[in-house]
Amino acid sequence: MNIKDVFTPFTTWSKVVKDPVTIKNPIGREAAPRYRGFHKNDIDVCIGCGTCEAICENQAIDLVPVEGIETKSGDSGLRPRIDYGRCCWCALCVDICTTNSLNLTNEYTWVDTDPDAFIFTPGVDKKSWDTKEEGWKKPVPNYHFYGQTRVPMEELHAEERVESFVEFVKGYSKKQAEEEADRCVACGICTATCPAHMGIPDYIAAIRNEDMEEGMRILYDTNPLPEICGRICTHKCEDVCSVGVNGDPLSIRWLKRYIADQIPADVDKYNEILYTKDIKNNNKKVAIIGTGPSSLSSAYYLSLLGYKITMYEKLPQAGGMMRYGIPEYRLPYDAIDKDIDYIVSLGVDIKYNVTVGKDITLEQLHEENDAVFAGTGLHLGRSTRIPGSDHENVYQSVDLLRDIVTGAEVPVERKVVVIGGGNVAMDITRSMARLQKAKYGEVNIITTSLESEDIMPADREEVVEAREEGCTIIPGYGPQEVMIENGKVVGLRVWKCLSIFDENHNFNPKFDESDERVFEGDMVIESIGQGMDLSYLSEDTKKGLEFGPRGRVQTNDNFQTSLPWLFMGGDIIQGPDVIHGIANGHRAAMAIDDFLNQGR
Amino acid sequence: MSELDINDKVKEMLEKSAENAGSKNSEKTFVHPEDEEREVIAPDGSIIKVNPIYDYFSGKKPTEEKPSNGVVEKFLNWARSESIWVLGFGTGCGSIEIPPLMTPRFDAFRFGIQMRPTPRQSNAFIISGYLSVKTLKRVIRSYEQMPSPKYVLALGSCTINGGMYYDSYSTINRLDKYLPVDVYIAGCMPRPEALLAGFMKLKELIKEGKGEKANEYARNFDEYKANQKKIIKDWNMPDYNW
Amino acid sequence: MKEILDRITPKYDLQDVSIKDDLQAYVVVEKKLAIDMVTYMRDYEGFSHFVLMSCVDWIEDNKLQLLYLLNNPEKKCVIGIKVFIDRENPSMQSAHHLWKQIWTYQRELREAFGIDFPGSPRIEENFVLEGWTDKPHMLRDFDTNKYAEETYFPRTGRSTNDPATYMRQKLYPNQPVTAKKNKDDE
Amino acid sequence: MSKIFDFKPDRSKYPAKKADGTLDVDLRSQKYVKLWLGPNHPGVTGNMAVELTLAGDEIVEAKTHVGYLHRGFEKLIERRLYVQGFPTSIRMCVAEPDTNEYLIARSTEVLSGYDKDIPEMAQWLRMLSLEMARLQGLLRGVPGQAGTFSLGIGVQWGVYLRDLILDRFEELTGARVYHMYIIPGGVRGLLPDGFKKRMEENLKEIDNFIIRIRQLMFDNAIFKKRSVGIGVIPKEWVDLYGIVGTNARACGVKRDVRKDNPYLMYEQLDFDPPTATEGDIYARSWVRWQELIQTVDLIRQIMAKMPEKGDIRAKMPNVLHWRIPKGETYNKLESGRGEYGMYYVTDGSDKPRRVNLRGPSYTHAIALLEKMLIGTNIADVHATMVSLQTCPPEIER
Repeated sequence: MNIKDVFTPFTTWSKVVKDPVTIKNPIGREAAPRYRGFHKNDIDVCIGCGTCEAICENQAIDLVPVEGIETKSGDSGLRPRIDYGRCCWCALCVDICTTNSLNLTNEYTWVDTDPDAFIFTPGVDKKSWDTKEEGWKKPVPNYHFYGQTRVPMEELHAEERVESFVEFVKGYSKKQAEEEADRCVACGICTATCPAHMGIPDYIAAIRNEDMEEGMRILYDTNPLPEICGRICTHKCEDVCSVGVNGDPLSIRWLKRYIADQIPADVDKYNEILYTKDIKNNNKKVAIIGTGPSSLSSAYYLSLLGYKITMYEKLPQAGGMMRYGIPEYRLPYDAIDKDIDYIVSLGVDIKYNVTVGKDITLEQLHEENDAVFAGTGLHLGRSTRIPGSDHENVYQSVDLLRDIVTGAEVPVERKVVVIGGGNVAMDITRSMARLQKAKYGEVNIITTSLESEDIMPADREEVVEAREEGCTIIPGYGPQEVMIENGKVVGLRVWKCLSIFDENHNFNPKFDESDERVFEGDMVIESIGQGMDLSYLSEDTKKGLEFGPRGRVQTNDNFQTSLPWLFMGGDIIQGPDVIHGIANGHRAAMAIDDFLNQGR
Repeated sequence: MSELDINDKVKEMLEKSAENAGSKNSEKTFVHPEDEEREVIAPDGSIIKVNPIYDYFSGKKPTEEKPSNGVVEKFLNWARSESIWVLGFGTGCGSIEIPPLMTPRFDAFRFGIQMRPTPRQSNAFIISGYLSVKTLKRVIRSYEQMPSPKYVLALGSCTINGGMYYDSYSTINRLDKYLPVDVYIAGCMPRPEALLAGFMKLKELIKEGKGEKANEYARNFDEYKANQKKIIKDWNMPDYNW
Repeated sequence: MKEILDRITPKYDLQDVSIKDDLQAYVVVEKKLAIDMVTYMRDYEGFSHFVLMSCVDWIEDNKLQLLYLLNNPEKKCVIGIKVFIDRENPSMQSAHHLWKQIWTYQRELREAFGIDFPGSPRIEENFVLEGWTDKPHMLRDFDTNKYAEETYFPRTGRSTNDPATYMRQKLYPNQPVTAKKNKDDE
Repeated sequence: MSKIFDFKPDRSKYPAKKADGTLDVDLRSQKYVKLWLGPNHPGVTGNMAVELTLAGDEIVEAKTHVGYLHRGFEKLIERRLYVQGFPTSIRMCVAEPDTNEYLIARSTEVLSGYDKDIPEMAQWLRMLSLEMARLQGLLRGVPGQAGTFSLGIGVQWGVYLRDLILDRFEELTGARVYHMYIIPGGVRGLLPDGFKKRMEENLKEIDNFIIRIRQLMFDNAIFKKRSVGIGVIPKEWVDLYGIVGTNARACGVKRDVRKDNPYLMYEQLDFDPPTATEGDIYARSWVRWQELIQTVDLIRQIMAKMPEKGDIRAKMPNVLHWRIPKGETYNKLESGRGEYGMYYVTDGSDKPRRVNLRGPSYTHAIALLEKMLIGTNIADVHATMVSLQTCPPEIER
């Protein structure tokens, strides 16, 4: 220690002449652009999926109904309400937000005398910082709390798959399925959109937990045809998947298929897993017309309740449209058999090659049984009724598809034109492509539809895959005439379609006559929709029924017609698709049970 | 009495209190042996009964103080609002923002705010976040030792509804159950700027004559005490620490 | 690390030896040999820096796992010596004579897990809690959320909705429910 | 300068010891006084009480009381998902919160096997954030030592400069104190535009401060008088008491986790932990002051060496269902106060089984402090406590 040590500290006095560092007006000073301040939420973008609530470690977020936000498919109608008596401003809720609607602003001053005031619904309760732009947003790039991209499904290559009717989708492996299931945020928005209201997050959780048997039980709660649905469902759930808002939606359909595929095709095993080994018979009988999805579904749920079920099938095998309308490459027969065999094992009796109305009347069924369910589906093709459409080389897609399955001879020409833009049109297009490939070694099909590319009703992947297989798809043209030369079909004349519906939303297509094209073809296949065949209803029965628009039988919410013993469901009432049929069948089964147990 | 006798007596009493302490501990009464009611010998040899917890403090309940008349009260309120002396007791993590507040950058001194080392000189208490039960006991003692009128600022989520420690066995959830709070400031933790805004709000309240929480404490004293005693199991202190 | 383990494994009849990477290993030793082994590791193997003493409650096995974590400043490696003791009236030999800070850990474990270390100084004193009357707070069967809710008056008036359930109530309240089948019905 | 007043009590006579070796201090004998320092404490970040038994001005016994900031983190983290752990954990030490974030992230990554996947950019940003945290801790801590001797001016400067670093933190991480920046899998943001330039400006200011603080503290007669030869830690105590970090380095034991068990990218940085031999308060302050210089240098090195762009987070499982197989690990880093470690046990569920934090203060502030205080005066208690860089929240968690 020396004298220097006494004087050196005084050098700090040099600071006296420096400018002060004090901030003149610190209150309300702008925070950094990335600052994590108070919440704001774009409630029009938010879908109320509740992932913010799930990730909040402080239980600061509640989901509450908000006035003016309607609960609808894809939107729960709930919005997050945040308790600032809990929040720690970690912004995990922002980072996981599926819609990117929840953000933090860089506002940070909130002083109040009332402790109960610190609870608010961002976006609904107006706050001064709602208009602020700066603040914490989800970091970029490659910063995700759940997988953004779908695990790709392995498929046969286009050249390979067009060779045969072998199923080309390979299905997920265990690792792939678990990786895909891991992407689920378990919000449950999809459940409301699914016509059968399947417990989607629950069975996806079962995949994560590697508990396939539990997954199977969850599937069978609402859907007795998982193998079928896992392949050909129209997966409306995936359209509303919250993971899909920013990223690929979850492959819910493939995951369902994965669960069903893991259980071997063994009815004893099924019975063991689903606890259906011995069901008590309740001595009541129900007849079911048809063996399509709605019929099978109602048969299954009625069997569980102990009813004796007899099913009547016009064709030699069960499955209805699923077997006779959907090509094998999409839905192989062993998958159909697997689901149906289990339902049959519950004691369901299927009478094949019996046409109700011809071999047995509906009235007879009524007398022999306590109730009747009819799920007869749409098996009649609709015609375009354009000039030339009555030619023998103009076919209906349903008929051809059925013939392919039954093994009847199918006419295959070198050049084929298909009219229609739905999934059935794609099915026949791709089936014909396979037949052409087998017969001529090349594919030459033109498919045209009234709807333009963006509003084609067919699934996107169907269109893409059809093109991969060599089919030409030219949407947006309306057929005008089947051109016939020398008694032979030579092509289809079409006009460019400008609009399909008029301002009253009625079907009234408008064409641009100057844009005319001719699609060459030796045969034309019409696939513009199907009609129902209700010929099994006798005149007396028809009198007792009410009919709605387009010849549909009117039923109540439980698919009961005005004849209380007759229930109807499936494509003839709703749809057309498999999952609606399953949902109808389930609902009708419960209604039949209620109806028959009213006296109880 | 000779010195020897006194020593003997002391020894005897010590043994006795040690026995008591042993038996008391097993029943979990939480009173430290030194705080127990006992007899002591005065320098002159006489024996005095003492109860350290109650003898050294006033156990008297606090009373409401009526405001003065009109202009006088207004003047007093102005004076109070411009001299907020904060007790330097950082109870939780929010106190890390108090040094920046008090140093040149945010310089709270220019607003009449300063820290004091003892409750006897302070009139504002910053509860800077979570309060464990152990600290709450000290906070209550400190708060009660502050002269009226006194104000409480509560920082952060923790004081409002438990914050991120809502499920902790050790921290309280709602400060307003145990102490009357004037101003809440949201944040985890609030920035110094937000803290200053809170002080401005407090000044406003005082000027309007609404800074009457000390009277509220006196008015609802029994209720507050009941809540405090419910969670502070080892209540080895007087009921009011004045 | 490996050679050290090879040397001591037969000596102390170690079970369940796991090497994480070359610098970290965990071994399980019998209760009666534990303190002996810790002393040996300190005096002969150079593990002179005592890092941590911890406890894990394996309630499903009805065991408490004590951990002595030692660091070798020369070889820069860490060894965790694990001891399993009974969960009922847990007790362990005190190691306070080995390092000066161990009595603090033992005092904390006494309070947090209720483990007794006979002979450890100030073992009965409170460590972090004051006036605690419930069961030791770090045990798995002490439910802190329940305790907090019962004790600290959480603010009322909050309620939340599960999106799936709420949408069900709103959009399809009459959805049929299959009679839930389970094993018991079989 | 000779000592004006030299008090050397005869230790053989008092305080007497009982048969079991504990002190026989009878408060009622009127020879001793009991004094509680704390729990509100001006010198330490956080509340802690020291119960002193005094003979005159001399301390004959000291007992540390902690628990005033106890929140039961280790219990709370057991109730939270892996990704939810880091916002909770950082509150364990307010003085240098980033260390906790890193340990939680690192532990979960090691146990789930993702530790090799962390992008390089994220590693550099983690290191930057840790070094900035060390810097802001030192800016408070170094002049804080002077503060205990009532040299308040240093504290005023230090807190201002720390605030500048907090501004940079705010830009980078979105918060001033609780940054919540290091997340399992990576970090939560790239450097904002112009960050390096603004940081460099602040570092220049800090360079100036470092010189000033030397003049204020280390060339100061008062500071020397109050710190040289006081609060001495002998070298032998280092292992005996488990002393780590600057406290160990100040008595000549060169231990630094960054050097001994390098983590992140520290191997690519050029530095040598400063040491001293005396082991008193002055030496500890001196080591810390040199560390301040070194940290500024490290931040400059990091900013120069880090890549401009890159991924900030590895591809991890969905955080809502993230499960980690059964396992245990101990990870450590060098915080401003020394070896800071975390013992992390998982049991295969989606929540950790046990998380145990090893804060340096656990040994420094209890066993060591109680020993060091004996024989000193009341006025030296604060200085000793601060010189050990006591941080009570990490003791009680």
